[in-house]
Amino acid sequence: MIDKIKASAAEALSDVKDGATVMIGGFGTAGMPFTLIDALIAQGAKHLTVVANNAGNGDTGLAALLKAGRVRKILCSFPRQTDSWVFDELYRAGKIELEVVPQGNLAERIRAAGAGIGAFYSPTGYGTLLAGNRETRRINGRDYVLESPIQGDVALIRAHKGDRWGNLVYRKTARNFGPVMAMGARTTIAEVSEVVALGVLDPEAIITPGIFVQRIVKVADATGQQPSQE
Amino acid sequence: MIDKIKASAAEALSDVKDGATVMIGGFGTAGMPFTLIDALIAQGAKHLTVVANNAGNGDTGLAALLKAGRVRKILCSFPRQTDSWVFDELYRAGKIELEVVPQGNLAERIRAAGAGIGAFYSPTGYGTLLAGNRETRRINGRDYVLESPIQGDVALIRAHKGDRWGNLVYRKTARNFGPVMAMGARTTIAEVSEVVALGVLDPEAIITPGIFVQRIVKVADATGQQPSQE
Amino acid sequence: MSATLANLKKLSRNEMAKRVARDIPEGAYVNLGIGLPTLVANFLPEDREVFLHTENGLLGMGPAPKQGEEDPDLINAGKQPVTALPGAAYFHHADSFAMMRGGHLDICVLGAFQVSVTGDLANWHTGEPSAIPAVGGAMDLAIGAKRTFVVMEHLTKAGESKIVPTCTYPLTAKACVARIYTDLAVIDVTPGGLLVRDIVPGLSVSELAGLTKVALADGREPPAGA
Amino acid sequence: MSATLANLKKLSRNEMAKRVARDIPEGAYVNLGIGLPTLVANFLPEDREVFLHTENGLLGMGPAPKQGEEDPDLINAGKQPVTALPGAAYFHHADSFAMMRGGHLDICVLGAFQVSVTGDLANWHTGEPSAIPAVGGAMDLAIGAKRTFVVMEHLTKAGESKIVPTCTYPLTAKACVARIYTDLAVIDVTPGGLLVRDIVPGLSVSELAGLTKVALADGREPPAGA
Repeated sequence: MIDKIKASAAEALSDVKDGATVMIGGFGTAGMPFTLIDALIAQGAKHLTVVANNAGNGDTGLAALLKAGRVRKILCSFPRQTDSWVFDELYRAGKIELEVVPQGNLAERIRAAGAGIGAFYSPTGYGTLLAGNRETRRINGRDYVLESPIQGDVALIRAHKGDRWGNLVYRKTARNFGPVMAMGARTTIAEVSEVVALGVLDPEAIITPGIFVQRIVKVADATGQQPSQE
Repeated sequence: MIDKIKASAAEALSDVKDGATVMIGGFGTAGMPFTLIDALIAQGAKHLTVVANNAGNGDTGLAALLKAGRVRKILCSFPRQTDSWVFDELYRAGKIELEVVPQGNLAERIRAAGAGIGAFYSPTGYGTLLAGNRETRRINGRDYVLESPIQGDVALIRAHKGDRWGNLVYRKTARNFGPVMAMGARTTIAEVSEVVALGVLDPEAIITPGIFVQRIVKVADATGQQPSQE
Repeated sequence: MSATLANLKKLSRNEMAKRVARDIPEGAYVNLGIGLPTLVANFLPEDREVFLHTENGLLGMGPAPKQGEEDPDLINAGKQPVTALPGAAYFHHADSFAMMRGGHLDICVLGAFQVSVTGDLANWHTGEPSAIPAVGGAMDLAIGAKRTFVVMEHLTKAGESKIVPTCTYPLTAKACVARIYTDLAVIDVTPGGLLVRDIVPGLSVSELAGLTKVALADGREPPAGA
Repeated sequence: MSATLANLKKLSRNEMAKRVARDIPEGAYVNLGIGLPTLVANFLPEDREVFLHTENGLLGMGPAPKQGEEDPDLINAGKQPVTALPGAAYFHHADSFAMMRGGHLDICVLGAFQVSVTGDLANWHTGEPSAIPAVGGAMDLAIGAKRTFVVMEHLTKAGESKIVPTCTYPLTAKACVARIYTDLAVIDVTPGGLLVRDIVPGLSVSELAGLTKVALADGREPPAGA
């Protein structure tokens, strides 16, 4: 019998390697997998490359991982926030490498890795600093930049409910990067508020089919997490 | 008040132009929008380019559109079926142009049009007849073919339920090409078995958000449609 | 003879937002960015159905929740709590940005540091070496919507025009802006140059051009009966 | 002295399917194509959880429905009525092919006209000028799964080997086949050439090589105690 539900976050994270590329879901704190990040800090993997939308809020979650000095480089769309002081300090001290990726390119590049696309021409960022030295191409009168997939070794995401086959549903705008990161990483680990029996999730309404999810950890509900402001 | 529900299929289809590219949902007969196709035949638009997975089954639906002589060219992945006699005869008589597209490229090319991707490198079809004269590229040791978006003028799809904002849910494997065609066409027209009040569809379970749907037509339930065999 | 800036009645932020709202028709799919543009939502008439999109995965966004009813899982792109209207739908980031990049939004309203006479937009980075760059969805929004509106003060605090011959700040996107709403005027970016569509009372188009230091043509409708 | 083809006990279609099923481990994500490969599902032990994917948008596909319980909206890639197991999920075509093309399936089992010694696959088109080409999802399946298995008769009706130095039929994909199951043998495609893993009783590897007309190495495990 296949059971992707792990007894603890520590068990689920045990094999994350130094130097791994770790995708971390969430938009600000909505959808951020706090429990899994804490377990990653405890696990000790270092020299990580993190892929996330933001660069941490306050002192918990992703910010705590950064503060612990485990992250060599971060790819994200919006590092600078009113409460991103941990990142800001590391960045100004030259202790972390930053690659700013337009949010749509970030999502689509992660999806491309998951969907087996070798590269794609994106309209976003053409003629800007963020296009860097990438190839450009004019197609039917519009200019595009060639973008490459971003493949994760591990994705840490937060969902609402999951079952032992790895099927997931999310909650409101906490869905954000979860489904594409689940596609784009070799090992996807989801924390969920509720584990349900097989067949309870409506097959018409499953957002992430279990094929994209390798491990699930049940966590306490994230009530009391306050949204942060940009 | 925005109300995308049209009184009849005839009204919904009234502005389809000669020479239009018409996407038609369905995998075999599952998800095929029979009522909309009948209305298209009655409407009279000709010299159409049709984008669909198959090339019609039996004598109804897409097969009837082909038989009426309205289709100049068809892009599909699997024209030849045991009951595709209408297409077979037109093809052998040189009366219809055929572009065979691998099914995954078909879906992804339609999505690309809907997502604003200029072109993408696909692993499928490399080194085969279907790669034609397309550009190829080796990326990280794997070979890819450059594929272009397929943009529809009109998409005709079948869904299960819809509301006046155009939100749709589908039924089982009749979902197939509906969601990507809704994204990839300028005007998407959906036939549904049931129109529900706004807010009845679970916002977590809407498969096609209304932004991708311009018109909805309520039709009689498609009970009695038998699946065809390949 | 000429109006001086000091005694001009500039539009307030709310008045600017209200002016933008006037141009958003029923049924439009609209993204209101973050900051000043989000005020536009407050001035859409209740009987006009407009679909608000937020790039973090919601179409059919409603107003801010009542105090105490905030849900940390239901936020907008500025990470402020919002609500979802009946008929709303949630989706993931790739689908959300497909809506934007695929040209499905009718209008996107953005703030700006600078807009050039050809509609280039600079709104993500001051270019200062000490600034931490952060782009979010700005570049995707700028190129994606059928029409991109900019709403901003006409002049910087130092009195320099934010409408410029060429942007000196790093670009967000080239030739993407369709219309500019400022506290002094509404200006269309057209292939023939900038066209003033509306202007605050007491200011002439030539005076505005003097302040703006770029060529501006008068594109106002003649008053009825003129 | 040598076994003749006539008195060899070739595997039946069901026996071939059963042999493939033996190699599909619990927890595998598997696509069984159309035709002969779909028989494999009938030989997966009931206590072994294997996830069947059908490219028209279903993961967790179950067996054929009882007579009278067919649902025309619930079919497999061969357009035959199927069922969905508890835990199944429906999805659209782009997501379904992302599963395939993105390397998320462990195993895909396909029929074939020809397989080359380097694992090239030809299974979609006879190349005859009068044939109407139709590829469906074959090219996506062939390149997508972590391992592509082919199941086919070893010889054509005319007695020619379907394992060939170079495919003469139009290719489905290059160098994609990992293992070949025929009615005579199980053969791995390796960088060092074809390796026979299993063979029907009464047939030697050298006799099989003679029938096949390509080099075959003996890759069978030595019998226990040998």
